[in-house]
Amino acid sequence: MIDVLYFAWVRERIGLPRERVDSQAATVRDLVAELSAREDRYAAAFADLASLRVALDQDLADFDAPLAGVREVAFFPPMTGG
Amino acid sequence: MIDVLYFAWVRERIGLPRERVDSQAATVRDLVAELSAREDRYAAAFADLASLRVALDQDLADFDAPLAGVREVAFFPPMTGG
Amino acid sequence: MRVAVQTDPFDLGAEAAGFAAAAAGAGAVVTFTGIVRPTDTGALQAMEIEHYPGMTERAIAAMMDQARARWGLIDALVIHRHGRLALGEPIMMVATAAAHRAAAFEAAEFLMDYLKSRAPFWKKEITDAGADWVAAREADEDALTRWQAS
Amino acid sequence: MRVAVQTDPFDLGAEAAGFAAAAAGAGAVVTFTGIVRPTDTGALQAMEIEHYPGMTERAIAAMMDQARARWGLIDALVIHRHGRLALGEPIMMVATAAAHRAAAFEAAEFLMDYLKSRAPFWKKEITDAGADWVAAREADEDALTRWQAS
Repeated sequence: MIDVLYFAWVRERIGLPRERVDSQAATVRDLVAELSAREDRYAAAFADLASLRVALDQDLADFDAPLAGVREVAFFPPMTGG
Repeated sequence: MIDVLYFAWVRERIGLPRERVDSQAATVRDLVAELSAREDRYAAAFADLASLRVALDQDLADFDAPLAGVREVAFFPPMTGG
Repeated sequence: MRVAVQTDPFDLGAEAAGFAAAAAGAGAVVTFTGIVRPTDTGALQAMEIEHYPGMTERAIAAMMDQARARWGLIDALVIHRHGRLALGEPIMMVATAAAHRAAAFEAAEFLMDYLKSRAPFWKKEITDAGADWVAAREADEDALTRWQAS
Repeated sequence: MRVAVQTDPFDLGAEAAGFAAAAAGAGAVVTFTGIVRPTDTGALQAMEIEHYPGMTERAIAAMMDQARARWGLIDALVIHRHGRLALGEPIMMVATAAAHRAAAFEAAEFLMDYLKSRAPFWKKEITDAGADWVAAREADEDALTRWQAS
């Protein structure tokens, strides 16, 4: 089981801030494919990966990163702090 | 008559902060020569013009600047504000 | 070194004065304050800022460690608000203290550039016409290359 | 735009807060504060700052006009003390307000660089060993070329 978090318009598009997902996905990209296959709202949120960022256990990562041992995956748009 | 002002170590070396000088010097350089001829303390203060700055009527100038119409000449070392 | 991520307003004056007073040996203190300003295009009513609790503090602490090591900072401070902010309210603040001015300025700019693009905050502008997530600007991403070159 | 040349101490916090509050429409406020710090070599007891009354205000006002025009500043502030200052006391302060952060930072650094080398102040360090005029650093003069290039 893995905690999946969504922020900003990703959260709005998917319709929830977090969920627990039962997944055997090897990489972030595999997890995205699993989620996108579920429902249109996921497919819509993940349509353009170039406009998304991902963090694994609260560190920025890329979509080819392995998920082994990861407990928390977060998807969000490029950050706009400051 | 011209007001001549001295600041920082120039003031200390010459021994006064300002004086009125009766001079027909055409340029700053001429005025420096006149003053240096007066006494050793002036000659010592003006020994190295590269280590001095000059302002004419409160604007930075250079040593070849003409003195016509100038009412206030100030000599000082490079500035160290901030 | 202090990081505060909060919904409450902060007092720029009190924070700046307290920071400078505590930075023993500093010759230079720089502060940056970001404020909600009217947008160029529409009538901004408010700003809403979302963040990623946990990762935010972690990411900012990492940036501050990097800045401290790189510029020999005596101290640094980051305060960043989230939630709903009205026009004219302070959004965030960075302060740096160093022996000399170049280090204090560079470290403050470094922290700002990283906060913009690497701390997990997302801004939403609430205008008369609706609400829109602020798009990341390419210029902000490009600003980071300045710090990677040397 | 305000220039204050004074012997009295100033309150960095109150000045920063007042400046930011008055800068309507600003998205970015930068402050720099210079503080008397221990010298690298000797036991500094105090700093004495001499200036050229009249020219000082004139020179600073000219720098501020230049900064305002070049970076579209909403407001700017320079406070600079003279006379005898103890260790840890604030020497001077610059504040800039602009729509965006790059302008506020650059204008503050520009003002600092020009204040260092073009405003008629001279610092004397009073140490256990005596009193010495601070020599101008070539690096401070070189810093000005950054602003003349573009």
